[in-house]
Amino acid sequence: MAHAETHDPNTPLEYRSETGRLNILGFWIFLGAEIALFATLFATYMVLSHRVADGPALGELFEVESLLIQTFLLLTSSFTCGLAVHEMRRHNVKGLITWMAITLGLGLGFLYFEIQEFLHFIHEGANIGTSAAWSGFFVLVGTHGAHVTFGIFWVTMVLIQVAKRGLTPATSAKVFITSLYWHFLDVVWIFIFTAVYLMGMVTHNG
Amino acid sequence: MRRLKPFFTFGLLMAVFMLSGCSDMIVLDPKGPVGAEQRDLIMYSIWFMLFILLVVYALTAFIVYKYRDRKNHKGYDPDNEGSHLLETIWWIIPIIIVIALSIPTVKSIYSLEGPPEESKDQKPLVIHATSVNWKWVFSYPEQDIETVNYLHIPEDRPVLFKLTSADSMASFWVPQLGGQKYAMAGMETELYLQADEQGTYEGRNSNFTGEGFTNHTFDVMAMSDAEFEKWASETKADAPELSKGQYDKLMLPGHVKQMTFSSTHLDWVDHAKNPEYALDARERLGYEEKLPHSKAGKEEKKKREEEMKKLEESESHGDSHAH
Amino acid sequence: MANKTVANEHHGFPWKHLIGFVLSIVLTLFALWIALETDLSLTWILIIIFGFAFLQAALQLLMFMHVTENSTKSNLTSRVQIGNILFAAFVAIVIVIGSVWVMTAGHAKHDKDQHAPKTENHENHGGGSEHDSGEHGSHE
Amino acid sequence: MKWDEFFVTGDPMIYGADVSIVLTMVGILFYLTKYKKWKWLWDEWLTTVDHKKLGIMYIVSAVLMLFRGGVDALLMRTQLAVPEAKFLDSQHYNEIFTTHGTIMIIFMAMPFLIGLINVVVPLQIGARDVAYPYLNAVSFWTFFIGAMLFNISFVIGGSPSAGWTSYMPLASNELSPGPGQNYYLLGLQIAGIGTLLTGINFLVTILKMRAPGMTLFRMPMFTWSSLVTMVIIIFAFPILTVALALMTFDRLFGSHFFTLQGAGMDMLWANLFWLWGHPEVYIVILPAFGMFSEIISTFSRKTLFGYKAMIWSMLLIAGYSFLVWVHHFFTMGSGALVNSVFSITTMAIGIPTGVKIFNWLFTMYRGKIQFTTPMLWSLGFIVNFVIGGVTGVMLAMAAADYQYHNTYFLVSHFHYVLIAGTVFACFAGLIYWYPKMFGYKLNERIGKWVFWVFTIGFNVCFFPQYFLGLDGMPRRVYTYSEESGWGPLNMVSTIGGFMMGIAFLILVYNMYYSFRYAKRETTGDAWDGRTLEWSTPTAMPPFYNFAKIPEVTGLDHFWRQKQAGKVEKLKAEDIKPIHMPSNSGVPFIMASFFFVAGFGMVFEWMWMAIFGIIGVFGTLFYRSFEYDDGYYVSVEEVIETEKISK
Repeated sequence: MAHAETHDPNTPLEYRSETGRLNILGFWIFLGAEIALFATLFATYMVLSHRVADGPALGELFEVESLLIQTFLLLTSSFTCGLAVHEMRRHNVKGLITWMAITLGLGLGFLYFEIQEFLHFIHEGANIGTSAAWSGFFVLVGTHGAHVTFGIFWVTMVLIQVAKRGLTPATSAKVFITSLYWHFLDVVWIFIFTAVYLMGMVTHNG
Repeated sequence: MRRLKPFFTFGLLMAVFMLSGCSDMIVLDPKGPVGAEQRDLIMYSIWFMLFILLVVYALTAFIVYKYRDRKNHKGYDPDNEGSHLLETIWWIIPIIIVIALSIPTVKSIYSLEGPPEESKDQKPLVIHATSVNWKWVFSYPEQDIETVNYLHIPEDRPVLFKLTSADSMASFWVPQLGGQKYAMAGMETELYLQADEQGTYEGRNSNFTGEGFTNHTFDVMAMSDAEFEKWASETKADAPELSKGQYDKLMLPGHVKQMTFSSTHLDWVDHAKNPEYALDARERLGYEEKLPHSKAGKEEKKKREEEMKKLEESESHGDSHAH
Repeated sequence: MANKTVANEHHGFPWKHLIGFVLSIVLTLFALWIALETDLSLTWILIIIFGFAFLQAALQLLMFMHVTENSTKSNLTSRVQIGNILFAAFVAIVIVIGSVWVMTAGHAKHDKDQHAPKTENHENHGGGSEHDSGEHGSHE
Repeated sequence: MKWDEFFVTGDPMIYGADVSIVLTMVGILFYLTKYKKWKWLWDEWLTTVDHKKLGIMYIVSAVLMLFRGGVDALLMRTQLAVPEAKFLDSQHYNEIFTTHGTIMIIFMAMPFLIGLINVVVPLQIGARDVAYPYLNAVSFWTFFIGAMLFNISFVIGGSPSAGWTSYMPLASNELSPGPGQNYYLLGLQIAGIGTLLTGINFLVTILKMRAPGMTLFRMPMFTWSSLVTMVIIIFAFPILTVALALMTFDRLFGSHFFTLQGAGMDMLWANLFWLWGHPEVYIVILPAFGMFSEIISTFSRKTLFGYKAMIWSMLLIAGYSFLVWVHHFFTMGSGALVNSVFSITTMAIGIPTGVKIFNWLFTMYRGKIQFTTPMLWSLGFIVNFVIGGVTGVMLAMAAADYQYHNTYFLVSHFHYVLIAGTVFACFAGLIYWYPKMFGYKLNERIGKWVFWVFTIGFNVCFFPQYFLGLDGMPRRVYTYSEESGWGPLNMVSTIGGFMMGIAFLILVYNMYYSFRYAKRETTGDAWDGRTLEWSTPTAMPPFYNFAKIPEVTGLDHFWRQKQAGKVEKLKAEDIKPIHMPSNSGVPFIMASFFFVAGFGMVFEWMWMAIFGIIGVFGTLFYRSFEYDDGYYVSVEEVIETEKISK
């Protein structure tokens, strides 16, 4: 609920309305719930990761090259997303939209390589129904991918609103929240990178 | 307070009833060292609990009676917010109680993982207990015999049950011999039990497994060592051999009467290692679970029951060899 | 109201972001190198790479996500944000480590030798091969 | 799919239900049309974002679900009254205990408490609404739709029958085919979304919307308990979301998380289920603790004893609640170390709970105790809940638990905790805050009848079950033999069950009686209360709650003002325009799409599921583009509503 408020001119726009402040705090708490959600998926994956039945072992199919491409795309997109918010706080709409568009492009690139990788695994005889381990893999990594997909749609929607309405307390709060979401996906990916790919390759080779 | 009186009286009566009725309840009337250890732990904890109840009820009765709203009310102190001394007391006392309960609990947990103390030097009899909806298959690998829905054990000797399941998660429980443990497909859990008295004890699956769960039971007959050996060798000599075809039919959901065989299914399948066996067997027999309330489901159930009857007949006619 | 320092930072060059980005790249590559190119024991590798992962997560939270930022004069917001993330981390660790511990303790001995597939698994299936063969697409 | 698979057939009871459902629907439609109530229904209820109205809708749904779950319970008790009864067959019995458990926990206890939280908490903290009124409506409608989806299962497609815990592989496609189990998965999933949103909403509301001066350590205990509950919800519900999703994948998309095939692990389901399930127990008990704190303090006319200890013990319980889940499956053979650790953590959770009991007792000490019905329920809670508590400690002792597990001992224990704790609290809270919601009290004389019949019935029903458990009676059996010797105690138990049923009917009669005859409240302070919700001048607070946001100077602010004779009168010049959120039909429409999606998934009609999901996202995007900043209530309107002279 918006109240007439006076503000330090340095206060970022997204914090200037009561709604903006509440929504940002609420989203942080939502991210806490997301952490519990992904933790459960990680737990499932870790418990099941050696239960491959007659299918291939996980580490057997992982490839460093594709992994690195995906990781760099996502890490860079998190960086550019941060720059977008930086530009927003300088009230530079054009900078915001440019950096966000680059972020989206990198996100799409990430998705492309992830889908390629999934197709490769399926081609090699590993799909969601192959074994408990692969079920765990596809649902964990797939849930992250689905989050990225949703994020791309969401960021696009918000950018349209920014383009239409300019930077207002309402739109900037939305941009800020989507940026939190995007960075969070990067955090999740770091753990997927470590717990799924690195561990899978280490235990398979070792 | 007068209004609350019947309430407390009722509670007290219940407590008395609880104490006097103890020995009639089978969990508190164990016939072996495992059950006895658990009974002792239960009784130990019950005394603590009755003490706690007594303290809380006495305090409640006193306070509610004394400070009820009445004319010329005394001792009213609306701003009494707390007392560090009192609060410290009721933080510490529960902590002491928890410690007092934890020590014997942990001791028992560890001791129940192995054979009972008193018969540690004896070699335990190994029995594989396999649950399949809704029957129990018992394999004696040393004696090379197999029974369904009943088992014989020697008294005064520890029995090591290796539990597993062909389908639903079941729980193997013989209350008078001791506590239960889960039997799960693709897993093997171990449970030591021992009977110190001869007799027949009821055992059952206590974890819900669907439609036939209620009758998912078996009998345990404890007998002297000599009688047991005699039974085992006679069974080995006289009982029909278990065929794969028969065993597959056992994998269908349903009940059968008690059965006996002179060989075990462990020769070709261990469900702890192959959790898919039962489903494959059902598929081979062309059986598929249908919606229980649909016409197809009811027909399927009838078909299964007939199959079970045939299986029971085949065992008694001994035509299993023909397979 | 956010304090001045937070807002002022955003008028200059985004050093914070750049440092965060470079560090995250370095940490990633280093984790990869530790995992694939060194001869450390599995335990050490796991400790190091997970240490790096948590470090990187902290980087994202501090450098990119402004987790310590206050939207009002009281410190409540940033405390809630940080407390929320810390409690989430506690729950996450309980869920992951707890599940793995509970699901393997007491079951590890019979669990490993049947589902780690390949040779052992074929023994298991060997006995029932009469019925079993051809049921599963074998991979080798 | 054949017709006999779509509609449940063959059972006269089901046909009876079919007929009564159709008649009720026709009756409602007829009433709405004849009395031209459609617009009223839409404007006042379906599109409302007012926390008080949403709260009332939660409570009404919960009472309906209590009726449904209660009928299930009585059917079970009837079947078990005598040995070898033929009243229900096994399948039917299994469906009934499954729906009983699920409905009572997810669709009765939680919404009842969340309903009371909705009504009371914003008022207690001096706020005009919650932080996200729109989201609050989404929460309610997703809960409601989830509940409806689950409930239609018994006439369409068949009810789930794998127990409310739905252990795998029993709940898998191979052993429980068909829509029944899917209803469970989808109904809970959709309702769970609402619960998670409620968690976030109320956490932020309590943290950020408090009246000036109300620091965290000046908040009423019910608000505190709600805050802690919301924290548990936020971190526990995602676990359920994932567990349900994984089982849904197993059933619909051929994955192998918990299945017999593909090296799936059935134990993992139990692990994930209880990782959520144990915190869930505290989600339904902590608000109850909060309510009893308020009620005992109010009717002892005394400050709560050990306010800070009460808060710290709740925080401790919240942390602990994530560390004890394994006690639900001590018998799965995880080894001595695991069992020992979880035995001790579980017993330790009894310590803060015990502390709370003593603090309640000493709140009454040196008080002036009035035996109103809410207070009777609270005293009944202390006396009965302790029995549930101590048997809980007994169950925590893993070595002994091997004998209690899966028996009626356990059944009795959790009913002592959940009925004497949660249900007593729901009744106590409902009666206590009834005048806040409807402007009049429930009749006290009839209310006392309800209390005594229910409490005695409750003990008659469940106390014998401890002994049945120790006599080896497992839970979930649909019948038992004559020789088992369980007959007499089961008969006693059934009699107790029906007494509880009668008490419920008297309660409903009381609602009707009080609606007709109760004296209407003239002030907002029906019970001489202590906290801000009683400070509104009118019996039922206006939609904006407070014309002027109060300034709080301490704990029990309103009570202290009254004691000092300094209750502020609202003056016309203090009134400023009030900003309020606008109503919205989107939450209701979004929930309807959820229903379509859920129903499609249940029957595996993917076209329908996809249509529903697209609809859900459509409403999300629609909302994203909607810039509705609400509206202002004019000073004149406020003055009119508050009936103050200029």
